[in-house]
Amino acid sequence: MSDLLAGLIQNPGMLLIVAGVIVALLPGRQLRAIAALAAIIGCYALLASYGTAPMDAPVLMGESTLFGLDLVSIRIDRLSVVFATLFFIAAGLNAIYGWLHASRMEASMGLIYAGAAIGGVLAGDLLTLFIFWELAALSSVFIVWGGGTHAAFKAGMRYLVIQVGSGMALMAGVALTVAATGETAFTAMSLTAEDGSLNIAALLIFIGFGVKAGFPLLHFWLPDAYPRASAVGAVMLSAFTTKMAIYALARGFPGEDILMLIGAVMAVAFIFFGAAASDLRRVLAYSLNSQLGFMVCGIGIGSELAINGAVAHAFASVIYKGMLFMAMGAVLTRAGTLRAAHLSGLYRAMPLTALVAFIGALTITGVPLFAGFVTKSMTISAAGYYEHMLVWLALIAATVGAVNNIGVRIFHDTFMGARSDAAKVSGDAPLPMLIAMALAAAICLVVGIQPTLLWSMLPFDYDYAAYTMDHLITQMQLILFAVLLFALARRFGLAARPRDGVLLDVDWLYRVPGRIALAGVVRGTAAAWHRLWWGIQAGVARLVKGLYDTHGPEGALARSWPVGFMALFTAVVLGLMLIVTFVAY
Amino acid sequence: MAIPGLEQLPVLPVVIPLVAAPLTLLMKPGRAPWAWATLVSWVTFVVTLLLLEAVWVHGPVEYAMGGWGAPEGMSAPIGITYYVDLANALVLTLVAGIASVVFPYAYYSVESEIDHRQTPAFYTALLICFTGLLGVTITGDAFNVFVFLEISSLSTYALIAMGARNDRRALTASFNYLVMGTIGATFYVIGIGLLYQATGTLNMLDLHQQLMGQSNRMVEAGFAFIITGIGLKLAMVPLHLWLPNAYCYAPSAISAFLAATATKVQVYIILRFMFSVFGFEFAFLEVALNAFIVLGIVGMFYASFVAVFRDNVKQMLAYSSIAQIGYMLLGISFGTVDGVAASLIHVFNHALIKAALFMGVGCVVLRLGSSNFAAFNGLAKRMPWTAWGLIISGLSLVGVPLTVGFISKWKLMEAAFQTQTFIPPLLIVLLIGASSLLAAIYIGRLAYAMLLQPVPEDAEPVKEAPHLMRITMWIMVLANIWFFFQTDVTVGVATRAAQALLDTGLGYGGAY
Amino acid sequence: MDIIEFIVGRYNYWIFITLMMIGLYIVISRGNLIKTIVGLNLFQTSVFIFYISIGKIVGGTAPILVGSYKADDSYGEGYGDESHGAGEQTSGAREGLHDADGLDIPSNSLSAEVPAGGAPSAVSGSLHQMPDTARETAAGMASGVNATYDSVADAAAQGAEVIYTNPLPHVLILTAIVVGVATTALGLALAVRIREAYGTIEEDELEAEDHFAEFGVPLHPEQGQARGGAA
Amino acid sequence: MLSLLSPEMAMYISLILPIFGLFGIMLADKVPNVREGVTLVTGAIVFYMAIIVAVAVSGGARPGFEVAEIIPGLAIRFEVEPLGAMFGVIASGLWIVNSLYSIGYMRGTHEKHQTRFYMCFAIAIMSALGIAYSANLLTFFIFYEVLTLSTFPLVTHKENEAARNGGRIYLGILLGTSIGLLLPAIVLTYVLTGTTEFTLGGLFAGGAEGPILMATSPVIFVLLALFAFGIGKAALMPIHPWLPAAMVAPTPVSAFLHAVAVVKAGVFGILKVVIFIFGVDFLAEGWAADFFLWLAAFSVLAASAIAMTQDNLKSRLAFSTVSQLSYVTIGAMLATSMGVAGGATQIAAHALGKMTLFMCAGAIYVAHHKSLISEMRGLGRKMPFTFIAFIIGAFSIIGLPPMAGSWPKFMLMWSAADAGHQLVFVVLIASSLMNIVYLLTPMLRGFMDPMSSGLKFDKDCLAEAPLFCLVPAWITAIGTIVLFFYIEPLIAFLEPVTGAIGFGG
Repeated sequence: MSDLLAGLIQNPGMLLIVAGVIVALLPGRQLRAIAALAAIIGCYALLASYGTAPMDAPVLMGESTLFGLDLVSIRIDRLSVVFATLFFIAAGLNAIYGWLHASRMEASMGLIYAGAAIGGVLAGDLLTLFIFWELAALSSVFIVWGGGTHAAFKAGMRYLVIQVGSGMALMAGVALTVAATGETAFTAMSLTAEDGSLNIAALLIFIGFGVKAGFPLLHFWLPDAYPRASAVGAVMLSAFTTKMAIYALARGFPGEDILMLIGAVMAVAFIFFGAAASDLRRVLAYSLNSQLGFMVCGIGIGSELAINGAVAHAFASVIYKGMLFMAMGAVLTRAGTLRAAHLSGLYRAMPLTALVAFIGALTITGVPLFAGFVTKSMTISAAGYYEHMLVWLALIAATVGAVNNIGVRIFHDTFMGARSDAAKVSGDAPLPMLIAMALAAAICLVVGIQPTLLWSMLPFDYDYAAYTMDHLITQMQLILFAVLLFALARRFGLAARPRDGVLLDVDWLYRVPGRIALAGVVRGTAAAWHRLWWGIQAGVARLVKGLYDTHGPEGALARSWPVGFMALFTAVVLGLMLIVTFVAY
Repeated sequence: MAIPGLEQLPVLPVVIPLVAAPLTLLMKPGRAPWAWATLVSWVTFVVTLLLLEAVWVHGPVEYAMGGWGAPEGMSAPIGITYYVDLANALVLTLVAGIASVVFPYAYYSVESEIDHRQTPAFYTALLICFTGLLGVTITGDAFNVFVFLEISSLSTYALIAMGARNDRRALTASFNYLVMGTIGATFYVIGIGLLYQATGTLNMLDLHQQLMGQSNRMVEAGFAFIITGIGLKLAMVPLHLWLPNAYCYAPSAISAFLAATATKVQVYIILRFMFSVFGFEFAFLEVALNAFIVLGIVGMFYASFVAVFRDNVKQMLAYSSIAQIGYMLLGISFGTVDGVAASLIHVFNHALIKAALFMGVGCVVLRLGSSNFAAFNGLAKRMPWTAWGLIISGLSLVGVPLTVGFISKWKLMEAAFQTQTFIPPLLIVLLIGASSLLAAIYIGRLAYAMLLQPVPEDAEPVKEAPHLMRITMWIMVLANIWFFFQTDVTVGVATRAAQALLDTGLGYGGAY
Repeated sequence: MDIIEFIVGRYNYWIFITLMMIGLYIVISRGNLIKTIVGLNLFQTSVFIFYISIGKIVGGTAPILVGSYKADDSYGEGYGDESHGAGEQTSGAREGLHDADGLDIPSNSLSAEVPAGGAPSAVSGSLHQMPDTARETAAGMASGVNATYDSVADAAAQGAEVIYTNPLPHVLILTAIVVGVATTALGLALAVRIREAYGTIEEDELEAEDHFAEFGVPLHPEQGQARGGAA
Repeated sequence: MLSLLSPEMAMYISLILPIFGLFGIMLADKVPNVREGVTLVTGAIVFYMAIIVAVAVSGGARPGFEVAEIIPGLAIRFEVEPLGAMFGVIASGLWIVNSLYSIGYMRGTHEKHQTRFYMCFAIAIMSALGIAYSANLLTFFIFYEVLTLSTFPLVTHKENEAARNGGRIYLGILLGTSIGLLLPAIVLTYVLTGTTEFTLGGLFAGGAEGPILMATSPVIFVLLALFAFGIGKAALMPIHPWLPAAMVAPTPVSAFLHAVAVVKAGVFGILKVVIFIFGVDFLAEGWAADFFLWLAAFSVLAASAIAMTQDNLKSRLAFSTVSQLSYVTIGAMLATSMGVAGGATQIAAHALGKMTLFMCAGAIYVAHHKSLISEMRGLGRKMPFTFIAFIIGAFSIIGLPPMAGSWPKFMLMWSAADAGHQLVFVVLIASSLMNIVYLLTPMLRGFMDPMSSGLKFDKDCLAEAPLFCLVPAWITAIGTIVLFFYIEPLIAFLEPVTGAIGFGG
């Protein structure tokens, strides 16, 4: 076994990938689900056996050498372990959720995807990270394609292009780093070099991370692809890619100031897109993107509290966002559509799902006793404590936005009110889905009620009390005010439900002008070449024709001449020779 | 020279076939003249080999005809001298060698192409032609060159005309060749006359001594006449018009023999005159060399283009010969040891190549009665030995490695790179490459027809060519490969020969 | 220099060139094979004349030794100095030629007077101006008698008194005449065979027939049997 | 067993055995099973010999022998170094795979002249090995030409007008560049240095005596130009048209020759010339390589762009090959040890990946006689194994882990960073993204889109290609994954010539 493989295979994520390949070969959905769950539990057991380690004293395992570089397949410290654990939980929930509905490809690729994400967060060096980074892209695109529609296919292509682009940027950055330093260890780096100039290597890596983290302008793949996956697929997608990027940012760029700005923009801007989206999973996707802004902000602030907050929020986000995607998946499974305009009053048919959605809404809006409250307040506190007023404001605004997007749009508009035609469905979500949603909801509640359980897993020991009066009042004021605001707005028709249609985002840039430009360049190049090539061929043909006319059997230069002509010619040549000799002499 | 018993060696290559020729005429038609001619060619070949060896070991050999050498104290010999250095020893060996393979080859081809009763005459003419070619090469006397030139030419006209039984165009071709050849020879004689008038000598080495540092209009005019005359015999573009038809309609064996030897001997004469007789001090030499660059390149391309479009393989090969002469001229035109050596090497190698090719075509003509491309379709299935022989020697013509053609091309390119001319060396090399490519096209056409075209459906089954023809042809084909590996004979001898020629041309070493 | 003398003095060249041109013109312009051969013959003949004329000296005699040896110091020494002397002499003579204006062809004035004074005049410009005539004569005689060098020198010295015509060009041209005859014979024979094979000896007709045989179409359909591109 | 044969003997055998195989194939003309058996046995033995040689080379040996010295300094000589050993193993190993595939393809499509086909293949493999093992430019040139000539009948195999045209372009460009440019380059090398031997560290770099020419001399540029364009098989734009033209050949020919043997011989030649004739460090000193670096970069992008517009799957793959080959040229022209190592790795990785793609394209043709992408919509559902193998191969070409194609990209990027040509990053990234578009789209349409109108299936079951077509494709597809994990041994194997073991190497 090669050194590289021997190193990688110790990574639980890698084992999960292998399990994913095996699962692909198994017959029957149930069997695949059981095998997947078993693999997840087994791999988690392996991870658990590695224990954990403090941030400043990581445990390194699975070492190998490649190109003279030291590769570390596993780094165990609290940051990586918490993300890995989170991903295992998500993978487990996904396996349960998709028990009956995951296709062969989704079951297998979901496992590989989870494995890649777990492998990625455990990776101790940039090259290993790159491998898992790309694997995550590779496996997740199949999940997008699992949507099975032409739209899913095209979105998947776009998704893959941008994801691979992210991986390539990472690779380029790694290559530059390696060439400059000979080091591949994945540690904190800075966008500014020591002499104050821009660190190109770090910038490339930063962009690579940023794509997956959904930085503004680099985010378009997210709301593009997620809504087009299948019910099961979207849940899978929501968990890993972006959180993996959050992990990478937390590891690589903690306290990078620009992240605060980026995070703030993300947190706020995507609220509006979410509000305008008509597909409910699209709403969720934008909301997810907005929530990522919280985490990015936290990482940008860079204090121990802020990092903890970002990680904790990532944890909560995976669970509740997954839960909301599950709920929407259930609706999709039953109702066959997620067009906001067509759905309302679903609670009658799907009460349990409605409950889950409600819990999700409570969590994301940060209602006390739910996970969102404790995790969000950490980041907001960190921002406040350090007087990042702008960030603080943005985060507050994002919370308000979440009230509208999730509380109003996802929960209220979909489940409450008059029952639409599309909402006349046969029953509540299937049992495995319900179980998965219930488990997620339970986690949200447990974390919300007993946050110290999560605290103990966070990277830094920081004594943070979520349930202070200050936090409670601030948060409740915010939520109630926001609900009131939206209620009034709705009453006066200021916030109408979005109609069906394409929501134009940055993706417009590449969908329309970009596509036209690219197609122009491609077609232009190809046409130029073809014209040149035909030109060459035609030129050669003409040349041959011309040569044939002169040199062919009947050509003047090749036919047989009468002897008189030959003699004349000889005489002329002689004359020329004589003239030349006489002149030259 | 101090080889006991071999004092008469230089004269033997001329005397043996010359004496043998009339005897041939007395023989009964059939095998006897052929066997006799073959025997003579073999003996001559052995003699030339000995001569080559002697020259290689002992340096240039001089032989005064009838003992009329240079009187003591005088530089010039009185009578005709045979002067053999490495350059002409190489050509001599080549001519005799080719003859010793082509003569045996000729039997079946001649039987089928020539009236049975005429065979003694045919072999007589062949031997006379052989004599003439050897004589031209060996003699050190400028006028004697003319005599031998005409001996070989006259017999050649006759030999070509004998192809008339197959195709009456042989007659017109021969007639045209006769007129042109005579004009060429006459030009040459005029040139010699002018030189004689200017120097009072006909001995080439002595001419060189007399001409050293001298240039006047008489000499210049002589030079012009000689170069034009030899150029005509050489088929130097644009004086090549007679050659294609002559080679095409001649009997196959004659095509093979002439293509491999006649023009090669002329190249030697040009070399001899330019470097050994006129020399570098001759003011016009450089102009001529520059002209040769242009003529060589033009010939390389022009004739190759024509060859590409020819539908008759013999004509194609004839034009190819003209193109190949371009290479030789190019080598000469560099005026360097490497260049002249490359030229001599190509003289040798191209003789092997063209002999093999024409012999192969001869086999096809014997069996299929035509040398048109159509006859070659699917030949690899019908006559595999012939076809593969043609392909290998064709590749050699292109200059594919593992064949002698590659050595020629290599040395020529090497020489070009080392030469400063008014055309940049790289350009010359690229042009050589490009013209090789044209050779690749016409040979490729032939190979494609033989290998990949289907046999015509209405074609009658044919046998392979007789063993004798196949074996002799394959001797040539294998020589094409052998001399790739064994370059001592070509590169070694040619380089030394070129060195000697140029030393003479520069006015030191060499001569006496 | 008087232009008339220039022209008249080289009349042998003019004859030679004119004949040559006539011959060549016939070859070029006549399509009839026999006429071509006639032209070729003329062409060759002109060369014979050229050769013979360069060897001829007015008043010169056949190179048979006459008279007896007269010691002439300068001349004898000249030859006694072996090739060196000969070389000097030749080069000197050549310079003389070179200085001659006009065509730069050494004047080969057949009409020149034979000056008195023997040896030196043999190399002077006004006499027959083959620079090495004497030497060649000597050589030729030496070969003729197969003599030792001394006797050659003697003979040369003796011969210097008598004006000899250089025999070598004549000898050479005898050979050339033989060649010419052979060529003519062969050419005529070929013409006969061509006539047998084609039924004509007109070149344009031959060409047209060959063309038709090769390409299956007439050479000049619009002109019938007109002559091809030679004109 | 390994010790029974000396590596020299193994070289002899691997160079001569294909000739015997050729006669064996000829004799077994009428018995297809025996004929193909001979091919496979020959292939297996040759492969085994190549491995013996490679093992010896990895042990530090440089087995070699001289056939003849033509002119002083000019010999036909063989000597194996790691790069050549690698190429030898790839070529001979994939020949077996391809022979298996050919059986499926040629019988599946009822091609004519199958004996000639196998015979020409045997010569081609021999010349590929000759190229791999050559010790000097002359020997390289000889086998290069033999390879060109022996593949011509394969290209024109179908013997129709299109095949003849393609063959004409193929032969014209390859022979034209090799005789017209490569030979002068070799001669010039000989004139300058008096030899053509591949010398570690570079012939022009000159070893201890110092360089023969200044590294900045324009002669170096001219020479490099002659080599870069003269080795036409490397398909550097604008001399690439032979490669798409060669696609008229039956697919096994395209798969093996135009994804492995022929084109790899070209880029292998470029690498050899850069490493052994110029010398990596020597080339890095001058400016000559930069032009070709950017030309190769242009080739990468332009060929990708053209590939995007091709509807014929094989010609799309051909342009993709043009693009991918230029990676090797980029690696060579970056003139760093990591660059040449990256180029060498690309040879191996691309060979496996592209061969998979071609074999899948051929499998589709065998099964359904479809060669246009627009006719393959929905076909993936009928032949998922073929399409999945294709996708794996495509992932390798794109450069995604865990397929081998990702490492060369990384190494090239590393090398570009070393050489300070950061713009190469952009090229490589853009190339990857374009690869995604033009390689994956057709295959995914095979799964996603409704069935093309031209496809009719009576029964709702799989309609896969014959096993002989499918298994080889999967062998190479899995090969790409295996190579991903075994890249380190390959790098270490190549280290003696590339000098790249990674950082500080």
